[in-house]
Amino acid sequence: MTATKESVAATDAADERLIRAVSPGDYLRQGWGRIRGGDLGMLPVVLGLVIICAVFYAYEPTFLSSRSLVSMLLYAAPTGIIALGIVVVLLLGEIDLSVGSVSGFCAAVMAVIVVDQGHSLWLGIAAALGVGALIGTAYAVLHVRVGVPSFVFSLAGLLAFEGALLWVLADGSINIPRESGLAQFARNKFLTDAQAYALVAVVVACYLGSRLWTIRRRRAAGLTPPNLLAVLIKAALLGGGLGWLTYYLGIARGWGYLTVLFAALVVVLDLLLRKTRWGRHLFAVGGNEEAARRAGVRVGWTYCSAFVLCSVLAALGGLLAAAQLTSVSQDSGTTDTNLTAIAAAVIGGTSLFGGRGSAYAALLGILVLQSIESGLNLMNVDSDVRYIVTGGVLLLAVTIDSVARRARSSSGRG
Amino acid sequence: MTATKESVAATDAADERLIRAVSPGDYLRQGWGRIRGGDLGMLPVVLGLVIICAVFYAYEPTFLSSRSLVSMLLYAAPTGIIALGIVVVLLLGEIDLSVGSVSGFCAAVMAVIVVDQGHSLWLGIAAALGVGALIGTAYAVLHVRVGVPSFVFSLAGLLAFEGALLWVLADGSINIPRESGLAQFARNKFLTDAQAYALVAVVVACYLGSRLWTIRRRRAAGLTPPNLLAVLIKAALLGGGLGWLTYYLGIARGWGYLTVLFAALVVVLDLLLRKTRWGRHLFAVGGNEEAARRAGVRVGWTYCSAFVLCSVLAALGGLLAAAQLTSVSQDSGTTDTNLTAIAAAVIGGTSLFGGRGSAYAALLGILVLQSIESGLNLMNVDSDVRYIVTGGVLLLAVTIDSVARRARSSSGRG
Amino acid sequence: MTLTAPPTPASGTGEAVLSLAGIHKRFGAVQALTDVSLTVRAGEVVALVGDNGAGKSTLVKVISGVYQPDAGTIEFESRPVVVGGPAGAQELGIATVFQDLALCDNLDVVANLFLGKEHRRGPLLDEVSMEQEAWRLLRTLSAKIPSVRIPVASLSGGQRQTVAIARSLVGDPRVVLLDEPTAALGVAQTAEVLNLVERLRDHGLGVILVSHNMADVQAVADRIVVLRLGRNAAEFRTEEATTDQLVAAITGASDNVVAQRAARRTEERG
Amino acid sequence: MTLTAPPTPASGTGEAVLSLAGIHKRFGAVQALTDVSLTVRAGEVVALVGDNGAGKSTLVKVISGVYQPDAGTIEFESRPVVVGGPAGAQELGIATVFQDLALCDNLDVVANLFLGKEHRRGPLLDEVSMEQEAWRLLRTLSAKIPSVRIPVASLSGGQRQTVAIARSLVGDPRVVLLDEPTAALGVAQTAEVLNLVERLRDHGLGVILVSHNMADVQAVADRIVVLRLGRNAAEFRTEEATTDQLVAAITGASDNVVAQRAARRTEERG
Amino acid sequence: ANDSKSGSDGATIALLLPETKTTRYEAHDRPLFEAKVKDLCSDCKVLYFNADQDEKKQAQQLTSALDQGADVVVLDPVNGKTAAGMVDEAKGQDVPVVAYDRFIENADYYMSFDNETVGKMQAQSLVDAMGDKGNILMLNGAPSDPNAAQFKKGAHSVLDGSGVKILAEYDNPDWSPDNAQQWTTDQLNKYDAGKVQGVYAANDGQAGGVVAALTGAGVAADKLPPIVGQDAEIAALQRIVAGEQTMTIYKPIKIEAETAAEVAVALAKGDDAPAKTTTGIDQSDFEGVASYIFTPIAVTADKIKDTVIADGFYEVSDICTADYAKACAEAGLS
Ligand SMILES: Nc1ncnc2c1ncn2[C@@H]1O[C@H](COP(=O)(O)OP(=O)(O)OP(=O)(O)O)[C@@H](O)[C@H]1O
Ligand SMILES: Nc1ncnc2c1ncn2[C@@H]1O[C@H](COP(=O)(O)OP(=O)(O)OP(=O)(O)O)[C@@H](O)[C@H]1O
Ligand SMILES: O[C@@H]1[C@@H](O)[C@H](O)OC[C@H]1O
Ligand SMILES: [Mg+2]
Ligand SMILES: [Mg+2]
Repeated sequence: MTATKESVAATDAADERLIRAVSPGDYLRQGWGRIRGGDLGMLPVVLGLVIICAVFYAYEPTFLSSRSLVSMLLYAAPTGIIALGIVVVLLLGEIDLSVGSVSGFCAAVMAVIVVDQGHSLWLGIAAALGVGALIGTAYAVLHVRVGVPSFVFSLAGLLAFEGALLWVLADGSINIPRESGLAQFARNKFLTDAQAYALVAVVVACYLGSRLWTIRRRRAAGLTPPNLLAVLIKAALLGGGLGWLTYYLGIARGWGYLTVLFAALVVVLDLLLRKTRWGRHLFAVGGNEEAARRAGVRVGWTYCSAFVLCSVLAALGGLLAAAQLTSVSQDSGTTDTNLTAIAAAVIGGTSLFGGRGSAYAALLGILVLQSIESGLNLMNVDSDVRYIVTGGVLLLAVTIDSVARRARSSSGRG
Repeated sequence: MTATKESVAATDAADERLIRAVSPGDYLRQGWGRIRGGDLGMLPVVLGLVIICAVFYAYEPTFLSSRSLVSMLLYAAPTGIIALGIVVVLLLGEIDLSVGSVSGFCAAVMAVIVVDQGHSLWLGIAAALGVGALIGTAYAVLHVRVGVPSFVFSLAGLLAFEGALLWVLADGSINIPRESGLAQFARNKFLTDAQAYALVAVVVACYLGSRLWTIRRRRAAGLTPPNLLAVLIKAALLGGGLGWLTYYLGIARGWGYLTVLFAALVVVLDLLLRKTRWGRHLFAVGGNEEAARRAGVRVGWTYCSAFVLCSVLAALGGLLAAAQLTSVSQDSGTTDTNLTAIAAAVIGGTSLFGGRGSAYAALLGILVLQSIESGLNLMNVDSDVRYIVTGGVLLLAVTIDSVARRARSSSGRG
Repeated sequence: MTLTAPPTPASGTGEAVLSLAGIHKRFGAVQALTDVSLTVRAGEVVALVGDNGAGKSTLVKVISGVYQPDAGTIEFESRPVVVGGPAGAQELGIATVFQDLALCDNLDVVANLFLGKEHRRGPLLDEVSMEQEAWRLLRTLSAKIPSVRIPVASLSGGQRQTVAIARSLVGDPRVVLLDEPTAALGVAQTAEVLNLVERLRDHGLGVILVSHNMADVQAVADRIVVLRLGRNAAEFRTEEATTDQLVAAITGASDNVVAQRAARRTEERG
Repeated sequence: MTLTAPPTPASGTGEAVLSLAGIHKRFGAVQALTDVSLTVRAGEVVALVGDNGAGKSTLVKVISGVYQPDAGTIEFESRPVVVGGPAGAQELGIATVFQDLALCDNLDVVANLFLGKEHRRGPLLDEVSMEQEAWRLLRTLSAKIPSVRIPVASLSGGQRQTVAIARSLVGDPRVVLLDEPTAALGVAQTAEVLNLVERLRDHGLGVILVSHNMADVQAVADRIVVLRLGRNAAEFRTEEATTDQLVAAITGASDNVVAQRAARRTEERG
Repeated sequence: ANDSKSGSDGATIALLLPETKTTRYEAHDRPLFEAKVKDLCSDCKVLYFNADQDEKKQAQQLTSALDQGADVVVLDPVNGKTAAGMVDEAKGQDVPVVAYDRFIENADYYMSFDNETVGKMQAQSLVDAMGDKGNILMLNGAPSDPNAAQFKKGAHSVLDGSGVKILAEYDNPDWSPDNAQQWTTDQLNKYDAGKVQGVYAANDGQAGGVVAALTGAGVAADKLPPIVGQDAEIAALQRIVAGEQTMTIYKPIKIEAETAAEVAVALAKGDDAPAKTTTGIDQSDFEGVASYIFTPIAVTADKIKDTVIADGFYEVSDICTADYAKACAEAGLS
């Protein structure tokens, strides 16, 4: 049977079992079908976030004030950066329990070099990131050469680097001068309105440009191109959303450099994960290590890069957290930082078993956690209530996602 | 080709590719081959434990004194019991981050009922275990019906039950009377020498009896029976080892009831896991949930039983820890209990990915952790050194296991 | 199941044990099954054939309760049923050998064979009787498995498939679904499985056999149902269909690569 | 690899590209391979046959660097080599289709096809050219895959196998190892794969084909090597061997279940 | 354990401290205590333990100390209220217990700065600095730390009767400075920095977080409202010098540690504890326990020199690093 088709279908749309979308109506219908089928990507978590925000807003409208948003975005950044590293490691099905200690220790190294010993800030930062890289390398060796499970060596690291932090800070906490470049960057630097809108324009232009280019190339290759209208709508939404956010944050202090750095890291990591060979290999090893090895992927290097990236990001996060707080203490990085970073990645939808996750998971997850924390801060409740509500809200945010996933699997996918 | 064999081989030993062991020499040779091939089961971790003990002993001989062993075994028990529950959950490839909070909360419930409200001890214990069971059931519903990942709901539980603990203990800590049955059980009750030796005899007799019975049945069924000599040697070693331990502990206070309870739970859980349908299904679901479901295993119930068991064991561990400490406070169960229990299971060789582990893993793991802690307590060092050394020793203990496993996988198994 | 009692030959004369009508199943953007019907009678072997991706395994999974159909009805022994899940299908008496085998890699052969149907003595598992029975089942299938106490992960492809087939014989099924049971089997094991299928039929069970091997299909099937691109494409009584007709129905064209290849080879050889 | 250039027929006339001698491999208590030898010449198709668990896949994995042999030597183009790992084997020019397929279930068809050999434009992946090439490869194999942008986990058994075969054609191999490549394939796809094997031979590649299908083996192989219980059991030139001889060599007895079944059927029908 | 009671040779003294997150314990308490013991009894052995804020670990450490033959135990409990069980265990083996820094009801001796007094002094300083009017934020210690409750109680006893109003109050898990910073920032988003005329922070770590939050919200460093803390950390003294923090509580640890050493050595030798120590403290009775009570000192910029510096607790150079040189000069520290 070779049914006569009205037009020659693109190579990838030729199979007659495919339910094709042609008209905008088809797209809408397909989108609705996807929502019903539970194929929603990050939508449910976003929904969870929206509900959390709405509830807190109803209770205390300052929760969504420009000022409050600006500071929430600033505070979310350091742990968010650490969570990015965790996403990478989780993609491999591994874990790093030591990111908190590593972040604290590296920050302390920087503080000692810069504040106590009076060396230059750059040297301090380089040393801290270098120590992070070394730690990651050591982990990689333990994992790849010796075969120690990551849970165990990172648990050992959690303890050892907490000890190292105490040792480095033998004389107690160190204040980082508020005028130092790092503290300024993390606390006082904000994009001007012009810069912010220019940045938004660049982002939208890049998005649109790359999509149009894809349309062109796919059409030339005889493959179904993305729908032009959909691309234009998405670009408009992106531009509108970012533009509005810029306006709204601009009422207060605007986009902090720190926030922009975090956002940039998310976007870059997302590109690395989705568009480069390295990212592809990360997913492959996380999905089926043996298959990846047989396909010739250098599995050892993949692990190594992931552990090193995770530790370096942990060090960076630690530096920025210290800069934000303008001090390093024995407490730096230890309290809950691990759990928060891992939780952010998981809440955003990264699997603990490897092979599934994205850079945006870290972003979304940390926003959920940060808004719960800030919301509860504004509500001034007793700590017992605070704990219970935090647990409850967290569960709620993720349950929406789980219910959606459930719908998806009962309709036969994933 | 049907080669003539000297004797008719048992059904399960007929394949000519099998390298058979007949004489004692063969067994030794096979054992040596296994050691070289890295197929050592728990031996490497035991070796790690022995090395740790040897080093601490060299540094401070009181480390292995009878007194010190008796107290180490007592202190290891409550967290060890919690770790048993963790093993069950890990076997399914799930995790429970909330065992610490649950243990503290349940202990507080007991304390409030018994000490504050003056009800009977049994009621308090029943209530605490009941609360544990309820929590487990709630987890199971979230997992099986709603599909929330266990990492997330147990994280929510970790927070919520910490809040609940603070709420129950609104007036601060509660001291448990040292004369109460529970405190007596956990602190002051020890087997008499006669009881202890009788117990050892019973254990050895059960072991020997069941092995001899197996030999008989397998022979009758035409299957290779276990080697009689090997069984006798093992029984002798078991009897000798336990007997000597009983003698040595007897120099101090002997076997504490609490220690015996923990040991009994380990043995019972081991039997449940290896010899019952429930245990078989646990391994099956942990190994391949979909395959188990298709084989008709009631997967939902399996999850449910595991979460309930884990929470009940956490509650029990919490009660015993409180009894041992003769108090419950806001701090109960919160500090590190989760991580210690999970680490014990993992160090003992339980996989975080499900399908591999044993009850003895919890025992071995907690012994490793306890001896590191006790050993470092003897060394009079500052905390920074202590943390670093703890991390290092932990890594060392597990590295031996990993190296052995590596040998195994390079010889083509696992 | 012990198929040693003298058989009561009953080739397809029984009434329908299982019949499906109007089955639809969609996965995301792919319509895997469209309005599919199928009937099996007691003592009948129905072969289900079709190209890769035709929807055979999806149909098997619908019958065995792994997937819920989007639309359509299933009747078992003339009663409409809803197969809620694999456990439900087993209670009805439907045993399945899945194409992906669905074994627990971490368990040994015995544990896999008796999973969900363990022998017990009191509360404890009866390993000895299970092991004995395992060897018996494996011998019936001419399996070449050195030990039943190693994890199935370390078995060869054919050995794994044999274990999956043997498993479907544990218990007392009314209908047996075999999804490409001989794909990985050696010549001897394949012959044993075909023998087995005939024995099952002779004992009055309904058998659905999915296979790409036309010779095997023609050797054991009573009826052949062809699926193409998720639809019923044709149905033959075995005696009536030639291999060429079957291949044409499967590929949807009488001028297909199989025919071309055959023609070329005949040409070459002379 | 684009096999469109006019072929240079060279049936088995080349020198040995790959030769193994005295290979031993033991797994725990099971001796999987004992003193096995094998040689493939350029432009030659060697079929490796044997019963389930005979050691065929183990041998394939030894060649492709997945397992290290306990003893024995491997020569590639007359130089002794140590195949350190799968990456090493690929660098030598050995492409393998594994029996267990070894696909990454979480990645889509395109990603799996080009894993380790991704097309790039600057630092970024060139998805468009990979997708285009993927469709081309799949068409060569008559694959019936609705979309190359779905995770391979959701493909049917035969579709997955087609992906694995297509993958071995990416790059520029000298020797291709196919471990039961047609086990799950439909009739048309099987014919395409057999065509492909012949094209590979005609282009001067060495091919090792593992299969349980004697008809296929006899159709494309130049030489047939039989393993039994982990040892070299027999070797035939294809023209010299009858199916019965092959089966007898595989099962180790001329009075085997296959022969019995054939006899019984002839009797019944005859 | 009881054999060496009679002579001075080989007496063993166990020192159990509660945690490591505060600098004092390992940087000051332990070395001062050990040095004094060495001074008083050259062949006495000190066993040292730190419980990392974990009650259970501390119970094990006590057992361990007794197993090693401690003759006297100096115990700074993680949780004073639940430490009775530990005291009992020691007493069961005839080993006397000195409750150090935190009160235990059944201890043989007790020595400390009174926690409620600390809270009162902090609050009083704050109220004074604010002229008894205005709004404050209140950051207490960890809800799981029983001492935190005592500081809180002391502080409330002053604040509740004063003219200042508490805008919002927070029990900070783990005393974490990060949490302090975030919570304060969130309050500033709610109340506006101008409305906050003072901040009670239970310790210096939190005070640091508060300063970071206020300056982060745009409050100029010289316009910061009065902020109080405790512990006399270097970082806090630097802030005080720079005018960013009003006061901290200095507990002259030297006196505490040396008194403890003196009492412990006496007990280890089988003697009675002195009625008046060589450090000049009289034994008194605190809730039925023989006690030595020290006075905590409120340290403001002008008092740094006479207190922490004079005691040798810190060198001027520790505090007056390059970044604070100017402020130090202005405050008359050099
Ligand atoms: N879980 C799933 N998610 C998405 N698509 C699926 C899923 N299962 C099957 N499909 C699609 O449905 C179609 C039919 O698949 P099915 O496995 O039933 O084929 P089949 O006839 O068994 O083929 P084969 O002979 O290759 O085994 C295929 O195109 C496949 O891609
Ligand atoms: N990783 C392993 N661990 C233990 N035993 C193994 C392992 N791999 C293979 N074996 C054993 O080695 C023998 C040969 O297996 P192999 O997979 O090579 O067989 P095969 O000839 O490919 O069989 P089939 O036709 O079934 O695919 C089998 O008995 C198998 O149980
Ligand atoms: O000084 C206090 C201490 O008493 C408390 O227990 O922990 C926090 C410290 O700042
Ligand atoms: Mg199929
Ligand atoms: Mg094979």
